[in-house]
Amino acid sequence: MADYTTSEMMTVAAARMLGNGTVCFVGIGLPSTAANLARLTHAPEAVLIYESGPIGAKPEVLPLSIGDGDLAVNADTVVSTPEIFRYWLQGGRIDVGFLGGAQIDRFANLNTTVIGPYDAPKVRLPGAGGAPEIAAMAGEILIIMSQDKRAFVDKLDFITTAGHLTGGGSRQAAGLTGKGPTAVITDLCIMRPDPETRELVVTDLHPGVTADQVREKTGWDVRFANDLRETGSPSETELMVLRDLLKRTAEAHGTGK
Amino acid sequence: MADYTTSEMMTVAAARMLGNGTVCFVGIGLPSTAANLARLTHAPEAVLIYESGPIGAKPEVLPLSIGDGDLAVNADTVVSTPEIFRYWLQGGRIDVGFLGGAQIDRFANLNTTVIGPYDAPKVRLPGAGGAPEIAAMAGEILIIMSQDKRAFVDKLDFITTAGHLTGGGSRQAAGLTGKGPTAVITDLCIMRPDPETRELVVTDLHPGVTADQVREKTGWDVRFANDLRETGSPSETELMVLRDLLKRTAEAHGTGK
Amino acid sequence: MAKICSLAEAIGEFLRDGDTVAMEGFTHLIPHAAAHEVIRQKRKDLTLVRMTPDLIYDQLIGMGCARRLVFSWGGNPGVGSLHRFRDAVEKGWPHKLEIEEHSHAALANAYVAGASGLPFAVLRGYTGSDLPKHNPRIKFINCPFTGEQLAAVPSVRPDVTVIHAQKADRKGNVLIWGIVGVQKEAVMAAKRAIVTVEEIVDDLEADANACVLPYWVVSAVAEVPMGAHPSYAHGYYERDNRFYTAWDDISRDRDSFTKWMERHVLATRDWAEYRDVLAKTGGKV
Amino acid sequence: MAKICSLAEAIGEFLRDGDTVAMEGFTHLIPHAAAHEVIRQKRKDLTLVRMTPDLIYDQLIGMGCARRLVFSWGGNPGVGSLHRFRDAVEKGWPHKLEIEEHSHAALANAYVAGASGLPFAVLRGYTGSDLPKHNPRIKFINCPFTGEQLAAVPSVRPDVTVIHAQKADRKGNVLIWGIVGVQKEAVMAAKRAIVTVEEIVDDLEADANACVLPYWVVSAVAEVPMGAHPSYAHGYYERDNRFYTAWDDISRDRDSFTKWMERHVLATRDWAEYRDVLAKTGGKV
Repeated sequence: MADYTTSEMMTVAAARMLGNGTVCFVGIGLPSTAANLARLTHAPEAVLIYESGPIGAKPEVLPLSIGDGDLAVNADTVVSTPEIFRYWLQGGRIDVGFLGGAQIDRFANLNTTVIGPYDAPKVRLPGAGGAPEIAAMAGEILIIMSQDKRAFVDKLDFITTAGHLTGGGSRQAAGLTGKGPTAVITDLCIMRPDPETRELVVTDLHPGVTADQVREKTGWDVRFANDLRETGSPSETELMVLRDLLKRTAEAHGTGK
Repeated sequence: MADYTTSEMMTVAAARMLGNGTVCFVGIGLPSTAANLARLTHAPEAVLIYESGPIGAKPEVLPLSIGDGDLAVNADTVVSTPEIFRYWLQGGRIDVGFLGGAQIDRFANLNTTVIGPYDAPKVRLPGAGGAPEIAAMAGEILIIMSQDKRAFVDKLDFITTAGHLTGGGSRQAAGLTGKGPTAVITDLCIMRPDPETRELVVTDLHPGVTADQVREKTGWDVRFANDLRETGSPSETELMVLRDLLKRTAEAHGTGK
Repeated sequence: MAKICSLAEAIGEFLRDGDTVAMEGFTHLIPHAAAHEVIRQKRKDLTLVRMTPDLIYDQLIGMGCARRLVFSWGGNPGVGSLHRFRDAVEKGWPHKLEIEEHSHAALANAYVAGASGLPFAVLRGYTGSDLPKHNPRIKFINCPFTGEQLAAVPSVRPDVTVIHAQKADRKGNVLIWGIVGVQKEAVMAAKRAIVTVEEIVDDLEADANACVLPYWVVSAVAEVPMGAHPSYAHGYYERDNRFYTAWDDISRDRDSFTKWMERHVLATRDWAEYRDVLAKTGGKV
Repeated sequence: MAKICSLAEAIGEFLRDGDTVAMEGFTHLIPHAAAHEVIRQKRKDLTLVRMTPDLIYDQLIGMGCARRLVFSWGGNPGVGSLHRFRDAVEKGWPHKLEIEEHSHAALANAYVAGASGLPFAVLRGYTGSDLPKHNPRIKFINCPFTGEQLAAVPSVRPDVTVIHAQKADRKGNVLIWGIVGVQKEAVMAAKRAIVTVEEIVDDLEADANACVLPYWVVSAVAEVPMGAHPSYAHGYYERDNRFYTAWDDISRDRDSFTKWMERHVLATRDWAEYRDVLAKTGGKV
């Protein structure tokens, strides 16, 4: 079996979640890498939508930013940004929203706004972007984030994007229609919301990762499923396609690596 | 001087009202004939917008319907119908709205909905189309209609499109922003609203038309301006261009004449 | 997810009795062939939505398919009245027709709201008009920031939208160009969408920002050449103005209308046969 | 009505101290040259509106042109933080910056409402988010038909919108293609519009349904080749990703930022000279 990094494992595990033919609203960065890996492996008919306007994007290399020209070139069509948010996202046409985030809590709420008080921030983060409405309106949400105690926190300073809010039926009660986050894919494991409490529970450990390692990197007292599974390690094809994609990308963007 | 019909006089008089460079929202039928005559004579830079989507339409022949292909061919651009009503009309980009109508009253309110009660109509007319919002949102409104007692009525059975409502400051009080109707051009005369009462007053009689003829064809006790003028008769150029346009149109549409 | 099939199959599978149906096309690309198929399959109790219910809805109304009409301008463009529409509204023939009447601006905005997944549309509209007195589905609201009064109408959300377009590719991606009207909004607002096209091609050859409807928002695509006649398809054929004029005579009288529909629509198998019959009769009853 | 002139004249005439200014372009076609000219002409007290205030607004904020920022995502895409934006928000350098913060969906809808002449936009948004707690310009309203709760935000109505486009013709009609973002809405929402273009041509050769802004909604057009750099212009040049990365270093420190801006922007006469200096310095301070 091939050697691979934890980051590769994360991307491959996330990519596998995307079904063929799925219409996916793709965030930039890790979500975009995973979504394109899916498209180039098991999900050739996945439809990738970026908030800048491309529908059915088929980039040759990964976009560095959400509106790279390569996203438009092979797309089925390119519409305006307002149309993306109005007719396509809010219109209920998206199956899966694929998001990243700076911080997440046990109910998969996301913070991308501030560390510290809003009016006197310790760290000012970029802000909401498309996330609040993607998380609200897409059929379901997949979140991909590297695991770290400063990222997986007990309490968010700011909820930018609602996941399962305070758990239980609170998401539905707030009037949010989509299923919300159905999985969080990290470099260590996969977490899924408990069917009742909606608290994130570790359901899959990546090969070689221990429960203690996950605990160390999680800011709350994280729970594990009774039938804890091991993630299948990346296949040679998955790794080859991913590495190829990243290599092409670095060459095209002149960003080295 | 050339011979001409009252209908030609009406079209020419209406066309003259359209300034060069004016952005004009054009209704089908008489308004479209007049607007295109203006474009082909003194107002080559008039921008004609049709509710079906063409912006800067330059039709070779007159459209029979509001969405004829010829409107799109030479237009500066063609947008969607919702965009026309949202960004261009409601967005405040229209200088002049050019309308026709089935019935008009002394305050230039228009009825294109029903004769008789709404729920048990004697005659069911086509309805509003774009008129209510054109009349509300365009900078000013020109109305072109053949004069007749059944069309120029004392009281409308139904106000489809607000002109000056009950006169005086009632239009402004209702929250309507544009100036409303500034002229009604008929086959007999030109009427304009009195600056105070906003009641239509005959300001210009077409050559050879008497005040009595106008009275006979008006369903209310129509007033005449103190400084009643005579409309300049159609020039040879105006007639030639108009006749040419109508001839080309009849040939192209195969609608004879 | 677009099924490439015959028009009869598309209507059979995706357009049902009692549906709210939008058939759109603003002079251009009016889906006449599809409407004939609805008549042939004897659909009933339909709520028909259309900004300009011209000949296409005159036929559906006269044949008794419609229970309710949502519209903003009902005439025979450039010709005059819609006699079947008027007969239904004025005299209740062939049966009573409920109407919900709007302005173009309101109905266009209602489609946009439907496409946008919103329950209502906001517009500057209807001020001073009598329409709100007769249509309870026009309300007025105030801007929460400025207090200004604005009109509100419920969004249009058809069970099925039917349009005609120039081209589709073999996956069912659809290209519309020229006067695009409100078709994209009508499709995006609907649960299901049926598209007839002039031709199915290997490659749409569409501009990056062209009006393309991806295959996964379309339920069925049927190739129906000349399927918009007497409306037109930009790049394919022109509007048949003579037919619009002829319709005035055909439709004026209940009997002649019924005979015409029987001979041309009910007695024909499909659009191709209709076109043959039409060529023979020259549109005469 | 579009004036064809130099960029300096366009900014000089149409963009004033205290204006609300939208500079749009979503990764693509960001009007960097125009922003430099605003800095050169030392505009101040601006309210800057932009969905993604990246390098272009980092420069304006760092140079003290902005009093207020309306935005929905402020980062250096693919690289990290905007250091000048953060310094202004976190430490008030060079002076305090008021912020009005939205989500992309809300701000995109606010532009649409502005373009549509409406005072506010309605969307399904912000549910469960803390943003409404900190932004009084986010409210909630109820649908007058269904009672559903929806978010409302005031429309964006800039005094002037600035965009970069691929082409204009000699009358000032503008063509944008590829990723068109929110530019049309930003122009239609504004009182005045300044457009820089890669080239002025005899004929736009635009598709019927292309994104064209007619000359009479544009105040000024200035030909500025490479005017979007380090952003890109589809069909002309690609995104300069190295510059975005380099900006992280240039802008991290107040001193190095100020020196860079002085050398590259304040000490140069125009965009052409800036491009020459940039080629010489290789972007180094």
